Amino acid sequence: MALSVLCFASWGDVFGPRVEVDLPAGATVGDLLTHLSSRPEARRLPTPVVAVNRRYAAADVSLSAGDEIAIIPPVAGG
Amino acid sequence: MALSVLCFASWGDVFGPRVEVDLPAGATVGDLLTHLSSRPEARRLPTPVVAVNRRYAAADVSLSAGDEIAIIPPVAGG
Amino acid sequence: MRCAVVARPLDPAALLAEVTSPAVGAAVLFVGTVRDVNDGKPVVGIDYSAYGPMAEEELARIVGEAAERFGTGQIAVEHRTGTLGLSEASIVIAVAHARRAPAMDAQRWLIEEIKRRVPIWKREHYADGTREWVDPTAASAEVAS
Amino acid sequence: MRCAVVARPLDPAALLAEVTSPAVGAAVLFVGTVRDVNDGKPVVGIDYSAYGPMAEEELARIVGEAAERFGTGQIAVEHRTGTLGLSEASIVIAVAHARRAPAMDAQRWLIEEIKRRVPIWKREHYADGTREWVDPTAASAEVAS
Repeated sequence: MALSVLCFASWGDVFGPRVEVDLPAGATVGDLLTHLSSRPEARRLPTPVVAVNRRYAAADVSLSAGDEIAIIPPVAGG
Repeated sequence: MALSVLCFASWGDVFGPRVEVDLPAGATVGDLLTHLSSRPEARRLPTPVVAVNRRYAAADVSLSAGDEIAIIPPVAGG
Repeated sequence: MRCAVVARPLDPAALLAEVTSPAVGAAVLFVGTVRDVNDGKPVVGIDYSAYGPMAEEELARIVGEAAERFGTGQIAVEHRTGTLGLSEASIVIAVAHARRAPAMDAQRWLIEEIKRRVPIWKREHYADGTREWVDPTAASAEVAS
Repeated sequence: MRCAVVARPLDPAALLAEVTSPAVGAAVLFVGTVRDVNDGKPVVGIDYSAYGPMAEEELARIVGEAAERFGTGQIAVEHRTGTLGLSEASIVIAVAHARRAPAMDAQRWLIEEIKRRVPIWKREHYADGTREWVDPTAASAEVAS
């Protein structure tokens, strides 16, 4: 399953605004985080959460090709 | 001891902006309130506090001729 | 720090600008306005009157206490007197602080102390032509704005 | 209710006017501004960036929740993105309510929820020329404004 993942802030600096990921069908948000965090370039990045279709998603949520998926590092608005 | 007492809001409506009061030397804030509240026209007025020289004064504070004395009905600023 | 009791319309944006500086991270503004109903009765306007000299002195004492209590001198307060129509501002409180929590704490403390202590009174004008001094201590008084 | 993420300077007075009406007795404004120091380091500016579409949707959800929780639809929020200099406003929150206490409660709830949930990030520019993404979850992070 090919996923296109949006990256922001420090994650965007390292991975670019969009990173392509290939995961087995039925992979979850947790699987995606495990996959990306295991990459060497992610070692010094802050732990992110994931948004699916513009809503925060828990680790057990399943991903589908076509979802709008985003890596959300710690937010600092306001 | 002749005192000139400022009155505001509902008390000003009844007594006018300034009421002259004669009390024994050494009279206190409490004596002044007792004196004014005993007047028949004060019967329907809300219970006030007293300011002496532009500060709130407790009942046991002594009054002197020359003090700036004011009757302060319940305040409603803001 | 600045405070005043004035007889002209208030300018909230001016007070906000007055307290802002590069050293602050948050600025908050409180604006009290004339509401069209109080205690269930339709209101068309309010006369605000003050014991002017003491009102300004008491306001200055409150602002000084807030500065010490919340750790900021960036405070400006104006209270208006005279006859106000619906939606007109009777009070503007501006506070700025390096951090947002004490700015908001100071805002709330200031409006509560001002309502409790500053010798200012309001007489509401009702739609039926009657007028009445508002007594927040009266049993029937609604929790006032 | 209205909220937006915008790339232009914010106008606090316009948002205040937007929420005021004859039915309200109190209007409050929160303005977050760029402060000249954070965590002990001199700051000369901040880049704000957003996951735009989600930021606007999450902001709208927060504003809708506040309206229900505090009982007022008189809420306007704007968050700015781009490069801001010292004292420039990054966020303006305006809330009006019939009564003052829920107006101030809503103001505080809104800024805390927005800081916690809206996908917006800031990169501080320091006086020494370095830049750094601010991570409020990092151990060294000061209680931020």
